[in-house]
Amino acid sequence: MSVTDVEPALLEARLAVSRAGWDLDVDLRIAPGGVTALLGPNGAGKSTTIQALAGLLRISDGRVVLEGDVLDDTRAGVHRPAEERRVGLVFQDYLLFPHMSARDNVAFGLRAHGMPRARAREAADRWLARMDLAAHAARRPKEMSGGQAQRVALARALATEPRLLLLDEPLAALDAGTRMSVRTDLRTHLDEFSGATVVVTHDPLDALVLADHVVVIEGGRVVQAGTPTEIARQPRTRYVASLMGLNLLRGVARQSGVVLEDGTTLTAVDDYDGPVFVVLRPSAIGVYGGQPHGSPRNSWPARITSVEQQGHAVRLAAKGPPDVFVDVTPQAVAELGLTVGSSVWLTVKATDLVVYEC
Amino acid sequence: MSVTDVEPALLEARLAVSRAGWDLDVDLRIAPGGVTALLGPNGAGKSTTIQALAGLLRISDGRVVLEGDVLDDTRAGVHRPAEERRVGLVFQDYLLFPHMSARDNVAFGLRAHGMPRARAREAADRWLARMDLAAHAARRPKEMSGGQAQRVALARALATEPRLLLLDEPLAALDAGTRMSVRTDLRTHLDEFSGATVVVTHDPLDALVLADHVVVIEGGRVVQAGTPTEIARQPRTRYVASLMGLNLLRGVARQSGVVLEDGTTLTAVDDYDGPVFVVLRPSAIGVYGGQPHGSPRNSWPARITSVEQQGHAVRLAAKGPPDVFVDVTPQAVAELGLTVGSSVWLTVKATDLVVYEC
Amino acid sequence: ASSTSSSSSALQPGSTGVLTGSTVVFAAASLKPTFTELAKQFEAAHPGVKVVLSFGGSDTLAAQIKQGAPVDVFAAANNTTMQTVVSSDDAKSPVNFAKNVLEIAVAPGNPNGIKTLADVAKPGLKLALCAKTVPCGSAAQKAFAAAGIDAKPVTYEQDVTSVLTKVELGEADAGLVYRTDVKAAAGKVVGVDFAEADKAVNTYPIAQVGTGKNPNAGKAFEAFVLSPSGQAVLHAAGFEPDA
Amino acid sequence: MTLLEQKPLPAKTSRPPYVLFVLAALGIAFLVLPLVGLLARAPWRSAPSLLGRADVTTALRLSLETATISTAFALVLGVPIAWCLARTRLPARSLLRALCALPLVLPPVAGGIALLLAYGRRGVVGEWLLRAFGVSLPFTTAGVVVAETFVAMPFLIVAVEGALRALDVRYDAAAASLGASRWFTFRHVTLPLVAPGVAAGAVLCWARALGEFGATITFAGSYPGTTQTMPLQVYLALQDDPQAAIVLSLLLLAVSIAVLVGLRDRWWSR
Amino acid sequence: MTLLEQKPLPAKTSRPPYVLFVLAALGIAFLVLPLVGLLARAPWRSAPSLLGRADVTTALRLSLETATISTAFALVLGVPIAWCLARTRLPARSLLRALCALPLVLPPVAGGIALLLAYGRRGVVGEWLLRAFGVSLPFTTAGVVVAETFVAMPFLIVAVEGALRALDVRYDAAAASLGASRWFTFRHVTLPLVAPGVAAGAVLCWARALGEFGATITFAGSYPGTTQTMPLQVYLALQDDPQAAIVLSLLLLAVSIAVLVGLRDRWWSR
Ligand SMILES: Nc1ncnc2c1ncn2[C@@H]1O[C@H](COP(=O)(O)OP(=O)(O)OP(=O)(O)O)[C@@H](O)[C@H]1O
Ligand SMILES: Nc1ncnc2c1ncn2[C@@H]1O[C@H](COP(=O)(O)OP(=O)(O)OP(=O)(O)O)[C@@H](O)[C@H]1O
Ligand SMILES: [Mg+2]
Ligand SMILES: [Mg+2]
Repeated sequence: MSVTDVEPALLEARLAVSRAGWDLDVDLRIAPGGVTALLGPNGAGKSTTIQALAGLLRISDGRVVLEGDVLDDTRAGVHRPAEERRVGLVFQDYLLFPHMSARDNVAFGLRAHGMPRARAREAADRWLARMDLAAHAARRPKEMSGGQAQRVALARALATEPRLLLLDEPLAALDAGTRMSVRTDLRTHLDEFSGATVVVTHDPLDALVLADHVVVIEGGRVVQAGTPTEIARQPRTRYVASLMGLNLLRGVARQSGVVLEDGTTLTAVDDYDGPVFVVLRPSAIGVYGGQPHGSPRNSWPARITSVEQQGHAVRLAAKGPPDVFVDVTPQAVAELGLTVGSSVWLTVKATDLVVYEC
Repeated sequence: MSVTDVEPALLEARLAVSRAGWDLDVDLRIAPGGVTALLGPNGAGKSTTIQALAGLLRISDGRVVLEGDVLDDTRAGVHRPAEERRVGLVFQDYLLFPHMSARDNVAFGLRAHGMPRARAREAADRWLARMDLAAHAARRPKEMSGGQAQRVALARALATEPRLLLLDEPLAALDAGTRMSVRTDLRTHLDEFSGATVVVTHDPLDALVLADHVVVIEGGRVVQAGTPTEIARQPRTRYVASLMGLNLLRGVARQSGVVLEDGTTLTAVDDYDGPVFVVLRPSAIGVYGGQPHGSPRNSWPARITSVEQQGHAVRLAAKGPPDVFVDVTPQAVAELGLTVGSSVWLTVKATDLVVYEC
Repeated sequence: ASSTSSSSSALQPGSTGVLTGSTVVFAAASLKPTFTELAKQFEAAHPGVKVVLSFGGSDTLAAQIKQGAPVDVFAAANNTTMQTVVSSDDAKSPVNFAKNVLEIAVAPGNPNGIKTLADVAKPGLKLALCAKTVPCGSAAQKAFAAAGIDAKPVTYEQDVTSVLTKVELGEADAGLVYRTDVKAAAGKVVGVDFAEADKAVNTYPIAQVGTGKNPNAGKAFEAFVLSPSGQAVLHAAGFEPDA
Repeated sequence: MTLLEQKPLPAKTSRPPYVLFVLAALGIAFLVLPLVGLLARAPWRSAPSLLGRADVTTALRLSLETATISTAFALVLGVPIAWCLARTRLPARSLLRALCALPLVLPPVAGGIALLLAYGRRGVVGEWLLRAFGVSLPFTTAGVVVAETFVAMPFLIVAVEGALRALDVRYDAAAASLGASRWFTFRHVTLPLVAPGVAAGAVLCWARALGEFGATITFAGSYPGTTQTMPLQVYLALQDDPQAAIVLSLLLLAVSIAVLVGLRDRWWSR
Repeated sequence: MTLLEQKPLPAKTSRPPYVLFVLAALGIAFLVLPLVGLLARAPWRSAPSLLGRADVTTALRLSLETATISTAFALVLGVPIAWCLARTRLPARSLLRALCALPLVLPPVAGGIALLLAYGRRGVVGEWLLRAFGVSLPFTTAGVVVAETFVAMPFLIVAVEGALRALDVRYDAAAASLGASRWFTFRHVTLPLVAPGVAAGAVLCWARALGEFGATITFAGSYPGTTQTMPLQVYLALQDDPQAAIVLSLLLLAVSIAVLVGLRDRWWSR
């Protein structure tokens, strides 16, 4: 865990939830004012984690402590209801109250805390203005577009000044322009009130930009946690690697090189012994029509299984072993006549392999 | 429009919808087998367009012709109901039938067309398997994660073999891995049945990768349409430019250079006369602590208004005039001590300006 | 009383010989105990016949007859109702077969010491009466008029059973009901006779109805009601013969 | 490829769901014909004089007042019951639910007797009411309200519970995450969202209370001005003047049509 | 910054909504006490012999059968009516809706008379039925079903319309985009989604039909075995043996509790 122990944690949680054929068991530690991104494939348990933290789902085992308050402790039988937690939540499907205008949706939390209607509405209007929604304050959720609804949901959660703010894919429906300003606003706001935020996102860019701590969940377990840079540089699962656009291979480092799980051997410059991860940048892999005779120490035959245009590059999926993604220029595709089914040779320089311990 | 007139259009539509304080008026022309991306800021009218095409919203004026069938024609009083159009739709919030399992959701359309239950279920199971959801076939929507639900919605729409498939942000809730495979599947599938797809997406990458034609809508109007490359190279609105990560400025080309709307002048190498757009890549802009004396022909003082880490680069927002975004390395930030409020000089080479007619 | 002779030909039991099938008898709800017994005896005497009894408010039954309900015999709780059926040509020549006399029903032990009709008009006493539009109500009005008493009831009930229920459950301290009702209540209320009761006698007419499918059996049943054994059953329940 | 294995799906030509329209038309005819029958047979000549009679207007006013007050009581007590049944894990919940529906099944006269046993002078609660406050419900207008509430409240409970069950509970979760107490959430989220269901229940309840006869006459008796509501007057009129009864019924119907048409479109349309 | 202008919001300490619990408890007590009263007064000694009587079991069977058949009819006719009221733009919709609710308001005896005027031997439809098919409804078991359906169907209609209005219409849109006709959508999407509302309506309807008295006795008469349902028997028992009437009422209640508890948890829990 990257949050050092000297820093007092705002939130310390161990959550276990069990469901038919599936269970969740995660540890989280979040520093005050920090933004933690929760990354993971669909069905990994991100929304479940967030709902358990908000108190909307009773954990079957574990303990949640926020700012010293024990919110959940299954041993001691403690379960503080959601409304006492001051934990804000933006739902994946917004859940705006359909019978209220945008303004009243945002004012709801303030009024629930006893603020008079007029003042709550004024505050709501300010929030809506910040979200660029001043013109839509009187609209019902049904009369708003998806992105507008999501911004209202965000404003609604922020308005109550939660100690911990949980956002389930808050930026998914926002357009590029709004996304950036909402994101910046979010940071500004969080910096101010010293709370903390947990953001579920599928966009690795969002995670890297927004978060100062990333927790990766797969199959209900934390598989990796650390700063964005750590995660980006040294992914520990295939999912994380693919998220970062990298190839991740696993093997055992020997003197001769790294013996991969599929039996092939790659030569690397790093000096390790024992189980390791090997990361290959797709753009560092060369493609040749026949067996190459150049400097790269590693080369192997492969078959192209998919060709996809990505921005200005073309991404190939190649079946080895080892199987890798390769980024090439459109010119290379044209010159080599690459299509699905083409047989090629792949090469990579030993210096381009990143190797680190499992 | 980039769809040439020799190619017969699958869909030709002019749609007008008017609402209190807002109206939509767009022309669309979609080639068979093509994928059109509908891009636009929140509230631009993308969902409205798509719903009108699906027949779920009655247009107030216009005409929709699909494969020669007149689906809507307000002059002639024609309005074919949604169920007769064979136009598939994936809703922004999925709208899975909550009382049915994933399998029955997918089988629904087939059964509605008269396929016997058992065969429809088998077909549904194949679709779910392709979406990597075989294990969730018996689950109710409530018991699925957001991403799983979205994939079921996608399978449900695809299963009915629509002539035209409309997808409202179909990839937003999908994780990176699934996204790629669903995207590839989608293309494969569409290539097969010669239908066409309209995808609403906020992710410019999705649009560039998936689509062979992009239509940009702002404020209920088509502001630009063309191939992804055209859109990426020559954005015609600030929104499109920011989507592509570019700076877009507007001005009038004179002999002396381009006189921008804010009054400043930039020197360019292209020879134009009259109103033009100027595109500046954020990474092509240099940042200096004081007034520079080098080769770049254009330089101006500016103040930094935001600093944001983006992957391995840092994006600065700079207030000029002209106002631009600048990408620099973290080293540069450290060396120049760049923070919000810093005064700097910006430079750009005349050869790095892309100028084209308005 | 004057027209009993018209049906005297059917009076001899057994003379009709081959009575079969079922016959439908509509009777006022207050006749339920007696007519159930009468039907049992009649069926015993005529093994081939089944008497189908349908009880209800006299007016409800009359409305049904006017709508063509298949009925052989109608026994009503008052002449007015019977008259509506006769005037619509659904029934012929009604005969009075019994009369009923009002009593004051009070709780067992008569806690309020009610002796005369005047006692029920005492202030503070909760008196329940039938509504003026139903027979027991109009009878009560006649009795009060005869006694020159201005009664102040707390309620005008829709039928005599409701009055009885109120007294039984102690909601009302007294109520004007028929002697037969007091008898049927079997000790849960007691009856107090009063002098003016003679002025408010209610007669029960019976008649053949044209809509029925078994007029012969119907005729025989009517005759049985009017026969001495029939009258004995009625008398045992508290009815008096319509002399 | 999955799709190549199957024949292309046929294009649908959809028609409006005639079955539904036909059945609905049949149903409406079934309900409306008897009312037409009443209208056809009504003695229109004598109607005006009848409607001007003081006892008729008194009974009508009494009916409207008691039905409205009963509906108010039923709302205050019944909506919380429905909420508890739909949203809490009470023990023996389904038994409780069935108990609440029982007044529906009880023949109204039996219901009146049951009320007397509980709230009459000698009833468990009634005796205590009398001793403690000198209040006796039978033969009073309050008694009419009690009888009508007893008979009509279950309609409200069942309708509101149905509406609550159809509502997404996650709205409650959203409100809780914003710090709203359950009571605040109930007032500001749950109740407004089930408003159509509550309105439906209130209409049912009001209508049932307005037509209530058996329990009212048994529990509260029938005295002009205090407890004699329209249905009692209709019943009594049937005894001696069936034509008048028809007119009175039609009057009751006309008034309630006016109220229902007036209220419901305002309440229901959102 | 917006937030610095306002004091930090106070932390909430939320309690369960006692108001709701207290009101619900009061309401349940109000409804249940009369039943307790009935139970306390019932002559338990004589009950077994009464319940074994052939006429009692016959009446009970008849009641259950007719109530169930009536509910089935009400479902077949009433659900389409509710759908039309909630989902189409019929002209004069709110008038139609009020008309459908009228049998609720009509005092049951007046309802019976209205039924006679329409479906009786001399009624508009009844005369035609008789001439064309030789069918006469009054005084038959079919007549009981007609009377019960007439009185009880409005409950179903109102409950189902409420449920339909609370349902997101966009599910219909989703079904249409998948090529489903409105009829297919109705059967496979709309109906299952409003199932709780339909169940609530059916329960109300069944219970109301089971307790129906006034319209039945007026329209169908009271013949043992054919038209004498339990409520009629309770009414008649009141004439000579009030204790028996209480036992019969309780029997009716017990049977319906059994049915409601048995059915509803299966229907409702999803
Ligand atoms: N039912 C409605 N009534 C009134 N206005 C509406 C309604 N639905 C949408 N609008 C408005 O119409 C405009 C277009 O909405 P639409 O949903 O088409 O936007 P969109 O392009 O899909 O946006 P997003 O990307 O946020 O989903 C918006 O300004 C929205 O507020
Ligand atoms: N109510 C439920 N009952 C049973 N299983 C459920 C329920 N809700 C979710 N699940 C399952 O639990 C797992 C975790 O779901 P969760 O919603 O936490 O995933 P997620 O990480 O948020 O995914 P996504 O990115 O797709 O939203 C999934 O496999 C899902 O199918
Ligand atoms: Mg999720
Ligand atoms: Mg949209």
